[in-house]
Amino acid sequence: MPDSQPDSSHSDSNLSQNEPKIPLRVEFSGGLELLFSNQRSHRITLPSTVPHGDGTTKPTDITYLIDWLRRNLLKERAELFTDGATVRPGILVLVNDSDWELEGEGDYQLRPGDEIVFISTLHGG
Amino acid sequence: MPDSQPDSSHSDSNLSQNEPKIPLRVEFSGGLELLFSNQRSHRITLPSTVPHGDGTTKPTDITYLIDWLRRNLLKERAELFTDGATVRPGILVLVNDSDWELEGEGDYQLRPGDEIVFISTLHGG
Amino acid sequence: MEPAKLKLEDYRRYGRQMILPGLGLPGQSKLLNASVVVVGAGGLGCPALQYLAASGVGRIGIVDHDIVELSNLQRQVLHLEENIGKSKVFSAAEAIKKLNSTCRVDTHVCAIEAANAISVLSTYDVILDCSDNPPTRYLLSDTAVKLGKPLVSGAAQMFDGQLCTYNLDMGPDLGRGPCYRCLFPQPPAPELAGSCEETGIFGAVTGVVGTLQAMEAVKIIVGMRDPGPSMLLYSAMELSPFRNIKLRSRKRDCPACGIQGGRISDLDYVTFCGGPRPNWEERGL
Amino acid sequence: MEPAKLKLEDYRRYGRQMILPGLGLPGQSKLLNASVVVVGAGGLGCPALQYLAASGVGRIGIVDHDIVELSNLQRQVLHLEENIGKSKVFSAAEAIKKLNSTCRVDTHVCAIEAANAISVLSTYDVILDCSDNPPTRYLLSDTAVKLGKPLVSGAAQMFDGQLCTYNLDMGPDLGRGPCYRCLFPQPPAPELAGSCEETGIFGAVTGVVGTLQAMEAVKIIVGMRDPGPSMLLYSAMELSPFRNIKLRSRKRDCPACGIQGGRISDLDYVTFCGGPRPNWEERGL
Ligand SMILES: [Zn+2]
Ligand SMILES: [Zn+2]
Repeated sequence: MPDSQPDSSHSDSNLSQNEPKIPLRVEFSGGLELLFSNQRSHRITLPSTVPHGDGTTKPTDITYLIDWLRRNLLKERAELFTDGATVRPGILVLVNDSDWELEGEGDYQLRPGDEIVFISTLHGG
Repeated sequence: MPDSQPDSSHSDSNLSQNEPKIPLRVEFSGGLELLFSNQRSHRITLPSTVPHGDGTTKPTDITYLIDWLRRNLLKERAELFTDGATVRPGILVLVNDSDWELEGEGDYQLRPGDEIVFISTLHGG
Repeated sequence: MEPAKLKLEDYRRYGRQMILPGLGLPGQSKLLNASVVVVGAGGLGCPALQYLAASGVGRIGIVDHDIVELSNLQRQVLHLEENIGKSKVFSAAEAIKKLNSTCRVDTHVCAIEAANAISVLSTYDVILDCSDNPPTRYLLSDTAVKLGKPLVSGAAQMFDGQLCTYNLDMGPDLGRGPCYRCLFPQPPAPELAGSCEETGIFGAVTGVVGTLQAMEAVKIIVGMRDPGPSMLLYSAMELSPFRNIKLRSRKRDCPACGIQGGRISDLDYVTFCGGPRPNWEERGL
Repeated sequence: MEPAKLKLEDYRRYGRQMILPGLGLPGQSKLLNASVVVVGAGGLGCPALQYLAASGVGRIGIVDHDIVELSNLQRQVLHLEENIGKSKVFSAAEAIKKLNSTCRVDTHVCAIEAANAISVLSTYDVILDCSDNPPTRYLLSDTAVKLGKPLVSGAAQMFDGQLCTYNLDMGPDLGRGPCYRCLFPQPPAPELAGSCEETGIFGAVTGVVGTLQAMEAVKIIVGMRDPGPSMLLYSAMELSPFRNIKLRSRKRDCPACGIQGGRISDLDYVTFCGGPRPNWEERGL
């Protein structure tokens, strides 16, 4: 299953009944929520393994989540959220209230119940 | 093993190696920490079942924890912490950030990793 | 609500908040038509009054019987050095009128007591407990229950603070949230209920809690407050300084707000809380 | 530190905080001998200045080039209506001197720019970022790194706030914590970096964050701040409004504070952040 498969193929509703699933809470703040239907909190479910290159699979990680969000939840202006395979600089990613740099960044393997937060730095005063 | 056993019998160090244990984090605030060596945060380990009346046992609950704290950690003036088998009125008990009234009060059965907080209401301004 | 009442100057003054989603012109109209009473013009009351006035609450009441002292100034940021010796109520009223002369400010230079609580508090929409002693806290809660008004209660001591809204209307199906007595049916041991004079208090701690009290009042007035009962704990010196707690519902057997409520009309609040507390000022602290 | 310098009046004024465990006479002496500069006398700077002055910080600098406008008053609580049209720095200085005439207040009526940042900020112990735009935030961080000083950074927008201390000395073994550039090597998309004029701001939100900035500065000065890198997020409308985040360490490849740091001395900060932003005031908002 190549990664260029249509967006809907990886969405919640298409998971088979028997495949292990990872329920997640995803939050956007600092203005990023404006790109996601102006909704801060989202509950999604991902498969526990995902396609990775030539017919192989990998455990679902944050890099996959970012791509999934871009393809499935993002409503506008992808360039404000992603930059290549990662998030745009200026966005902080949190894994259960820790900076993702402490957790392996994009390689962090998602676990059921994880809360992943994307925040854009604020500037007002 | 009657409940009137000397205090040290239920303490951490006396647990047998094979008995299941419940590690807990206990916090005191709002002035209650003054009764507990002026230390807010404590890590303790309790056995998973405890004596209950005539030779029977019960799963370790908050009522047991309160009694254990009174007998093992409290340094002074027990009447400011307990009232009979429960806490003194005016003290709020929290189970993982929820009011214990939502969790069964003293009958709540402790689980490994639980955080139990005792707070006294503040009055200053 | 009569949105048409806003003047051009109001649009200029409140524009930064009127463009906020969920607030807008309807929210600003609610604020301008609302009344809030702040009991205690001390460490909590000062920042609360500032932000209530700045946001455009139409009528603000201030209740206090104390005078400004030098020892207040490390936290009571509305009171200027030149007002030492004057009434806290007048000092605070003067200060917030200079911030926003369009607010109506009502002054109550008195201690709040069982005899006057209903008459002083009854004309306001929201009550802020910025007091500093257990008897007043029980009296304010019992009075808020009798009047059917929300009570935004703040407290601070040393480096810790607590914030909770009592008796909040949770909507037609759910009735009202718990009152202070539902949570604390009896007062704390007097030994643990130290005053600011006795245990100390850091100014910015009252600043954070008092400002959050103003925020809570605004959320209630504009209808943006989630109705779930909760309490916020603040510990300034902890690495993770805030903790939000999910609270119980109203207790059916509460003597104040339960199904057999109103059983406390002739209570002596000071005796209930263990008698008068020592006058630490006179003891030279 | 010379504890003997405290006057009798200081004991009376600061007594409530001097009896706090961990603060005491040594802590108060440190505060009285400390200097803090607040960049921006707006929504964040006003409450920060209030509580810094009230707590007895010996010397306070205020940097701003703006004048007070009516639209500021819904959040900038030091500025009185009568000061509309006057310099924010003088308005704020006058206000905090009335709270505490024993503080020395230094005024810097200027915009902070690459050309003056070092000279304006170098004589202070702690820098507070109470500014309102990305170029100033990068400039303050780069300057704090060059000067080896902690930067207590606050930000607020709509109903949200962020608080983080950058370049904090974590002790002899650990060196300094991350700088702003370690976290945000590139500025946000200008489309997401709306100003207060554009996206709106609620006053009490800046009040909470600015007061917390003063608290952070005090903790750093008296040596009570846990050195672990962390950021506090505030969302006023959420049921659980605060979230504390554990942050990364300093990045070895950071262009400002990394092992090859100092590579940014001739940066045009405004261009780096996507050019000047529109003047919303002139557009009539
Ligand atoms: Zn009740
Ligand atoms: Zn850096």
